[in-house]
Amino acid sequence: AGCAKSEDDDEGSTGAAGSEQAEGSEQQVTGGSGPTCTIADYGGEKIDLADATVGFSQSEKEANPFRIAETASIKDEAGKRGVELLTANAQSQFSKQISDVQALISKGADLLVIAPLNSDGWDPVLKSAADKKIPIVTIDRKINAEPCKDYVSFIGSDFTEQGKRAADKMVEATGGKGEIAILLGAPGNNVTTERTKGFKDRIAEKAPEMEIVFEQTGEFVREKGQQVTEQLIQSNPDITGIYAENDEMGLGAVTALKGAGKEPGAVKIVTIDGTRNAVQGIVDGSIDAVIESNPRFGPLAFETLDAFTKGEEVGQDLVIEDSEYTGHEAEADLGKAY
Amino acid sequence: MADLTLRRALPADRERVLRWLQEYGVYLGVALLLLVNIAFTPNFLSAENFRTQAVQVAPVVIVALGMALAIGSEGVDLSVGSVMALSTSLLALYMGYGPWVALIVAVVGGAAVGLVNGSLIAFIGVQPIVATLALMVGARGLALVLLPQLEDIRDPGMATLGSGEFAGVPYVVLIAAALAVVVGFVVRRTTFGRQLLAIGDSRPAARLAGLPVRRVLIVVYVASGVLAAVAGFLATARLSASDPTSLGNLMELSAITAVVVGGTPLTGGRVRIGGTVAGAVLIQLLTATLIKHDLEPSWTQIAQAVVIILAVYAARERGKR
Amino acid sequence: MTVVKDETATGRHVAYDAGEPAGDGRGDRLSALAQQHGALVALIAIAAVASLSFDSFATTGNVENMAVSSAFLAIVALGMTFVIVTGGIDLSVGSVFVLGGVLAAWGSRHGTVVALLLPLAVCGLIGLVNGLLVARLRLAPFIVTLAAMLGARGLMLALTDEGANTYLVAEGSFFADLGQGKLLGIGAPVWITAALFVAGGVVLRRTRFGQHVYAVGGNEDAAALMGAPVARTKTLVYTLNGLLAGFAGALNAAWLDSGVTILGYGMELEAIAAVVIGGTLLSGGMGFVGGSLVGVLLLKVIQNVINQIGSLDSAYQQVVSGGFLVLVVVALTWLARRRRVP
Amino acid sequence: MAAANEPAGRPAPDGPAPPAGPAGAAERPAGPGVLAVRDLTKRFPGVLALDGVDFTARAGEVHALVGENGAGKSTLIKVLTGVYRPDEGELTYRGEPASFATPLAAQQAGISTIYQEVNLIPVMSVARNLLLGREPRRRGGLIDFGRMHREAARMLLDYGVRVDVRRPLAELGVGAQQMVALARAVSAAGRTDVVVMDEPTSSLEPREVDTLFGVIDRLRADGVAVVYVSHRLDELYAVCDAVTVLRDGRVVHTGPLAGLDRLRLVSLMLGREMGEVSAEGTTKFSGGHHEGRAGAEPVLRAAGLTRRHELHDVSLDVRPGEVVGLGGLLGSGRTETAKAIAGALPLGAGRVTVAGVPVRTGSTPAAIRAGVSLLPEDRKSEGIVPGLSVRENIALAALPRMSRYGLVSEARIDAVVDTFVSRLRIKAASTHQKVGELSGGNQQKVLLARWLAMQPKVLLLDEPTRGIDVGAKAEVQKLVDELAEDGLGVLLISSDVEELIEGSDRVVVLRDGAVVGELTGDDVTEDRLMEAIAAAAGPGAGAAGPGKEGGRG
Ligand SMILES: Nc1ncnc2c1ncn2[C@@H]1O[C@H](COP(=O)(O)OP(=O)(O)OP(=O)(O)O)[C@@H](O)[C@H]1O
Ligand SMILES: Nc1ncnc2c1ncn2[C@@H]1O[C@H](COP(=O)(O)OP(=O)(O)OP(=O)(O)O)[C@@H](O)[C@H]1O
Ligand SMILES: [Mg+2]
Ligand SMILES: [Mg+2]
Repeated sequence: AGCAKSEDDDEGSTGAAGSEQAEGSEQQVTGGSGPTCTIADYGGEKIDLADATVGFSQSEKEANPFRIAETASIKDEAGKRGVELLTANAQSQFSKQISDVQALISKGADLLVIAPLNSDGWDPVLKSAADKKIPIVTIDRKINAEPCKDYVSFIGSDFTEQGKRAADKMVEATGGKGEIAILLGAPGNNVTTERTKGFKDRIAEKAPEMEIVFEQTGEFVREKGQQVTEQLIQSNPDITGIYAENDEMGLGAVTALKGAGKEPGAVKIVTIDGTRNAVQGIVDGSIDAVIESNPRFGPLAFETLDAFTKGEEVGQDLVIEDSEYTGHEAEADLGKAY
Repeated sequence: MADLTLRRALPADRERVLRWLQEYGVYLGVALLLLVNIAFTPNFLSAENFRTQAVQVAPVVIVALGMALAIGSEGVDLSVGSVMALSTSLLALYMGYGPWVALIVAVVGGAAVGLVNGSLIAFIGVQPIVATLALMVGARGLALVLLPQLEDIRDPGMATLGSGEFAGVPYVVLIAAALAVVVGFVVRRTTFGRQLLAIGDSRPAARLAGLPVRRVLIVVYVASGVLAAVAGFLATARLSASDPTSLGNLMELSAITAVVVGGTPLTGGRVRIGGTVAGAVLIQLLTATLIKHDLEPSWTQIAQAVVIILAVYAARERGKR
Repeated sequence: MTVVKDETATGRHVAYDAGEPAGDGRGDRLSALAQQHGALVALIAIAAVASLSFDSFATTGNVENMAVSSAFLAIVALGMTFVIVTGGIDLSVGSVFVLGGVLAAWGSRHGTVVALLLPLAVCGLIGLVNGLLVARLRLAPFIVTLAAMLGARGLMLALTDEGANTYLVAEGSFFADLGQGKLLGIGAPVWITAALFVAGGVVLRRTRFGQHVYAVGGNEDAAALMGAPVARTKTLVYTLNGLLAGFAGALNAAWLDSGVTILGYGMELEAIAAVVIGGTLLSGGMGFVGGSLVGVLLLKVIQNVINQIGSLDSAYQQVVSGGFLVLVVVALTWLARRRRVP
Repeated sequence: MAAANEPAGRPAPDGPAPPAGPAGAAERPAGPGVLAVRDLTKRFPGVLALDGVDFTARAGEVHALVGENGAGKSTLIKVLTGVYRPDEGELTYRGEPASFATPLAAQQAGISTIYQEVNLIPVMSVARNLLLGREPRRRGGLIDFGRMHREAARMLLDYGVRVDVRRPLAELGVGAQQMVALARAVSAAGRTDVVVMDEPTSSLEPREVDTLFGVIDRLRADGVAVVYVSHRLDELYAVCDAVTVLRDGRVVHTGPLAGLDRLRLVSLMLGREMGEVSAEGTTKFSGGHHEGRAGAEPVLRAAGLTRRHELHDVSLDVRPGEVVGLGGLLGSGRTETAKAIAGALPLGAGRVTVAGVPVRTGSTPAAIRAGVSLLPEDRKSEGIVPGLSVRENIALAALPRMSRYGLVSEARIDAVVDTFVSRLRIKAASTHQKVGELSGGNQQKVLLARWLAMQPKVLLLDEPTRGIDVGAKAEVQKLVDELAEDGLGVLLISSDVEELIEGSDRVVVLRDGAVVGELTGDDVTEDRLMEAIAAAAGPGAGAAGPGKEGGRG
C-alpha cells in the first residue's frame, strides 16, 4: 500500500515533469575506483531492499526543475523496485531537515537517502542513525563526515569541477579575453562556494588576461539574476561574459540583456544545471553553454543501496559524470534536459 | 496620551531644523545618494540607468502604497509578498484566456486574501501582524499548490507591458506613478482617507464617532491585497515568467521599510504617500549603489542596516511615543 | 465621614470581594482558562490524536527529537516573550541566532569559555544597540530590529567569508557536551531550556524588573509617570533577548557540532507566532513564558504530525500551517474578546 | 539592590486619619518653601505655555493653582516633577537648586504626583498598579504577592474602595481608578515632602471628594506641601490655604486664599472685571426649568436596556427640550446607560426609539444616523483623535455629510468649523493645530462641536464639564440650556451634584445598573437626590464595613 500511495502522490505533485523525465540521461559514475564500503565495514545487517523502508529527505521545495526531477527520480525508482518510500521536505530550512530525518528514523526507515541542504551540522542525525545502524546515502551534496562510518556513500556531482568546466566554456566563448561577471548563488551555500572556486581557479590558470569585475549574488533566483544583471550592464557596459551559477539566474540575465536591447550572443553566458529552458536558450542563441548537473539520482541511489544491503562493495564517493550542452548539439540534446 | 507625552523642548532653531528633517529628510537622503552616485559611479548619469532604477522600484512602490494604508490604520500587512506569488500563479494558470482575464483573476485573488485579512482583523479582532502572518504562510502555499513550479509566460501582450514604454517612460513606471497619485488623492481628499487616519490614530474615538471602522479596515486590506496582486502582475510581465517560489520573497519587509523610511509612523494615524515613494527610491538607490560598486553581500546588508536606521532616525516623530 | 466612605463601597462590589469574575462566573472562568491555556489544550489534544493515529509518534525517540529540536526555538521565544510583553517586537533574532552559532563554533577552538562568552558578548551588544535605539531614541522596534536583522546577518557573512567557511566545534570539548550530552536520558539542551524557562518565569512574574516589563507594555507613559524606569527596562529587555538568541545559537552550534551559516531564516516569525499562540498579547502588558513554551511545542508537534502523515506535498504543508495558524489565532482572539471588559 | 535598603520592614503607610473636621487652614502659619521655581519659561512650538512664572510650595500648606483651560497649570506641574525640562528659569527643592531629569527622579526626591487624567496601567491588577516599584519582597528579592495583595486591599479600603485587588485595573470605573492613583501617590508619603494633585476630583463624586479632603488634611498636618489644581471653586475654599492664579502662562496673583473672595478670584482667572463676573451665578444654568413641550412625545425612549452584569432593565424617556439628569454613585451604570443608548455597547435586551422610530441597538452609526450623539466620559482615549487637527476632529463624524461622491468638501468643512470655533470660543493656535496639543477644556469643546455639527435630536453628555475651567464650564452649561430650548433632548450625567440639579428638569437615579428612583418638579434638589441615592443604597449599607462582605442582601 505504501508504494502505491507514494506513486499517486508523485502523479499529483509533479505531474508532467515526472513522466517526461524518463527520457533523460541516466547518471553515470566517473571512472576510477575510489575507496569502497561494505556492510561489514559499516556495521549492520544485510536486508532485502525490496522489504525495506527507505526514507528520503529532500532539502528544498519541489518548485524548481532540479528538485522536481530529483524527487521524481527517487520516487519512480522506489516505485519500480516496489520499495516503501517515506518522504519529507525541509522547505529550505536546515533545522527542519534535521527534524525531518529524525522523524523518518523514528517512523521506521531502514535506509536513508538524504539530499542535504548544507554539508555541515549533521552530527545529531548521524548519531541517531548510527544508534540504529541505518545506512545513509547522500545525494547531490556531501555531508562533512567520515564515509563508511557516519554514512555509506555520496552520490553527486563535483561542483568545483562544474565550475572549472564552466570556466573552460567561458574561455572558449570569449576567446579568453575581456571582463566577465559572476552571478553568485545564495550566500553561505556550499554549491555557491565550490562553483565559484572552481571557476575562478580555472580562469586564473587558463586565461589570466580575463578579468572578473563583478560578483553579486542572484540567490539562485531568476528575478534576482535579472535585477542584478540590469545594474551590471549599466555600470559595466563592456562586459563580455556572464557566468551564472545556475540556469535560473542565467535566464534572468538573458531577459535583462534583452530588455537593454542587446543582441542575443553579444554577451556570452555560461550557466550550470541543464534545465530545459536553459538548453532552449542555447538553441535560441542567447546562452552559450550549459554545464549539466544531473538530478536523476534514483537509479544510482537504489542500485547502491541494493548492492550495499546485499553485502557487496560500493564506492564511497560516486561522482557522477555531468554532460554539457553547447552549440548545435544542444537542439538534439534538448530531450535530455530536465 | 498626547496630554502626557514625555518630551523635551529643544531650542527653537534646532527644533525647526529637526522638524524640517523629519518632513523632508527622506528626500534629502535620495538627493544625497544621487549626488554620491553621480560623483562616484561610472555611467550613472544616463537615461538608461534611471530607467532601470525606476523599473526595478515600481513593484516595491505599488506594494508599499498598500502597506502605507495598512500602517496608517495602525496595522501592517505581512502577506503582500505571498499575494504577489499567488498573483503570479493565477496569471500563469489563466494566461490562456488572455492577459486581461488573467489580470482580473489575479486581482480577485489578491482581493480575496485582503478580504480574509481584513475580516480577521475587523470582525474577529485578530492583531494585524498575526493575521497577515498566517496568510503570508497560507497564500504562498496556495500559490505553490496552484503552480508547483516556475512557468514561462510567452504572451506578447505581457511582454509589451513588461518592457514597453510610452513617451520614453516604461509602462511599469507609469502604472506605479498613476497608482501613487490615486492612493495619495484618496488619502488626502476623500472621506475614506480621513476616516482611515482617525481609525489609525484612535480606534475607540473613531468607533464612538460612528465611523464605519470595520468597513474601512476591510477596504484597507483589500486595497493592499489588490495592489500587491498588481505588483505581482507587473513583476511577472517583466520577468516573462511566473515564479511562485521566489516572487515577492521578503517583499513585506522592503515595503515596510519604504513606508517607514518615508516618514509614516508605525503607530498609525498618518500616511505619507510622497514619502513612501521616496523611501522606496532611497532603498532602491542604495541597493543599486552597493551592487554597482560590487560590494560583498555582507557589507551590502550592513550598509542597508545603517542607512535604514539613519533614515528612520531623521524621520522619527519627535514627541510621539 | 468615615461612615460615608464605607457606604461608597456598598454591596455592589461583593462579587469582586469574593475573588471571582462578576456574575455567573463559570462561563467566564472557563473561557478565561481556555484563553490562557488554549494552546495547552490544543497541544494535548493534537498530541493525543497523533499518538493514537501514528505508532511512531509517541515513541521515546520521536518525543526526544521533538524536545531537543524545540529547545533552541524555545529559548529564542523566551526572550521574545519579554520583548512582546513590553509592547515591542524583535525581528533580528534569527540573524542573531545564526551569528551566535558561528561565533561559538569559531570560539570553541579557544575553549568553552570563549565559545560561550564570545557569542553572548556580541549578541548581547546587538541587543543592547537595539534597546538603546528603541528606548532612548524612540525609534520603532519593528524597523530597528529589521535593520539589526540585516546587520547581524551581514556580520555573520563577513566572518565566514560570505558564508563559505563553516567553523567546526572543537571535538570532545565541554562546549560540545552542552549540545550533545545527556542527563537521565534527556538531552542537555532540554535541561538548559527548562532551567532558562523557570528562571525567566520567576524574573517576569516575581521580580520588580518583571513588574516594570508589564508596566511598560501596559501603558508606557503611565509607567514613566509612576516612576518605572521605562528606558532602562526596554534596553534590558532587548539586551536580554539578544543574549538569549545568541545563546540559543551557540547551543545549537554545540548540538550540530558546527557553526552552520544558513540557519535562522524566518525564525523571528516562528518565535513571534509561538509567543502569540501561547497567549501573550502583541499589544503588550500581558503574557507569560509558559505559554510561549507551549506555543513552540505546538508548532513543533504540528510539524512532526505533518511529517508523520508523510508524503504531504510541500506546498500543501504550507497551506496547512497557514490554515492552522488562522484557526488558533481566531480561537484565541475570540476567547480573549469574550472576556474583555468594555 | 540590597534587601536591607528596602522598605520591606517599613509598615505600610497608614491610611488617612479620620478627617480633622473642616480645615481651619487660614490660621496656620505658612511653613518654609520646599519646592520653588523662579522665572520659569516653557515653550511649545507656537505656544508660550509658561512665561516667567514664580511659584513656591510651602511645607504644611495646601496651595491652589488655578486658571482657565490652557493657562499652563499642568505644564507647570510637569516642569516641577521632571516630565518637561524648562527652557529658562530655576527650580529649588529644599533650598537647593535642583533639576529632575525624569518623573522617577522627582519621585525619588520626594515629590509624589497625581497627574491630570488617570495615569495607571489598565491591564495590570489593582495591587500591582498600587505598589509598582515598591512591591513587598521576600528575602530572596522575589515579590511576596500574598503580602502585596493584603497591603493593597488595606490601603484601598481606607479610600472606600473595596475591590478584588488581583483583578485588572481596567475593570474599575474612572472614579475608582482615580482613588487608586490617589492612594498610590499618597501612600508614599512616608518619605514625601510634596504631593501634587492635578484635578484629582474631576472624576470623583462627593463622598470620595470628602475622603480626599481627609487625606489632604492629614498631609498638611504632617507638614507636607500640597499643590492642588481644580476648577471647582468650592473645593478650593474647603481645603486650600494659598492660591496662585495663572493666566496665559503668567502668574497674575499669588497669596493666601482667605480673604480673597470668590468673585475676585474668578475675575482674576478670567481677566475680566468684577462687575462682568458678578452677574454670573455659580452655574450657568438658567435654573428655570424648561418643561419640555408638555405632553410632547419623548424624542428618546429607552426601554428595558439589559446587559449582563452591567445594566438591568433600565428604562427612561427624554422629551424634546428637556434635560434629564442621570444620578447615581460612581459605577452605578450611568456611563453604560449612555453608551448603550448611543449604540456603543452591545445589549442583551432592550429597545431604543428616537422620535418614534426604533433604532438598531449595538451600532454607533445607526444611533448617530437616528440623531443620537454621545459626548464620552473618557475624553482622552474615546473622544479626541489626538493626531488629527482641530478642524478634522470637528468634521470627523459629519464627514459623509460634508462630502460628495466620497470626496471631502473643504469649503463646507471650513464653514462648519469656523462657526463652532467662534461659537464655542475654542482656543487653538489655528484650526490646523493637533487636538492632542490643546488644553483639556478646549478638547472638550472640540468634541462638543463635533456633535453639534451633526445636528442631533438627542445629546448624551457624560460628564461634559469635567476638567473644564469656570469660564468654559459656564459656556458649556449655557449651551446645554440653549440646546434644550431649541428642542433638543439632553441626557446629562455629572458627578457635580450642583450642576446636575441645576441643569436637569428631571433626574433618574441609578444604582447597580438599575433605575431606583426618579426626581421630578420640585423634588429636583440636592437633598432629595442624596436621599434617593442613600435610600437606594439600602439600609445596612452603612454597616458594610471592611469585615462584612455580604452587604448586597
Ligand atoms: N505637548 C504639548 N505640545 C504643544 N502644546 C502644548 C503641549 N502641552 C500643553 N500645550 C499648550 O500649553 C498651554 C498650557 O497647557 P496646560 O495643559 O498646562 O493647561 P492647563 O492649565 O493645565 O489647562 P486645563 O485646565 O485644561 O488642564 C496650552 O495652550 C496647551 O495647548
Ligand atoms: N468604587 C468602585 N469600586 C469598584 N468598582 C467600581 C467602582 N466604581 C466603578 N466600578 C466599576 O466600574 C464599572 C464602570 O463604572 P462607570 O464608571 O462606567 O459607571 P458610572 O455610573 O458611569 O460612573 P462614573 O461615570 O461616575 O464613573 C462598574 O460597572 C463597576 O464594575
Ligand atoms: Mg491641565
Ligand atoms: Mg461614568
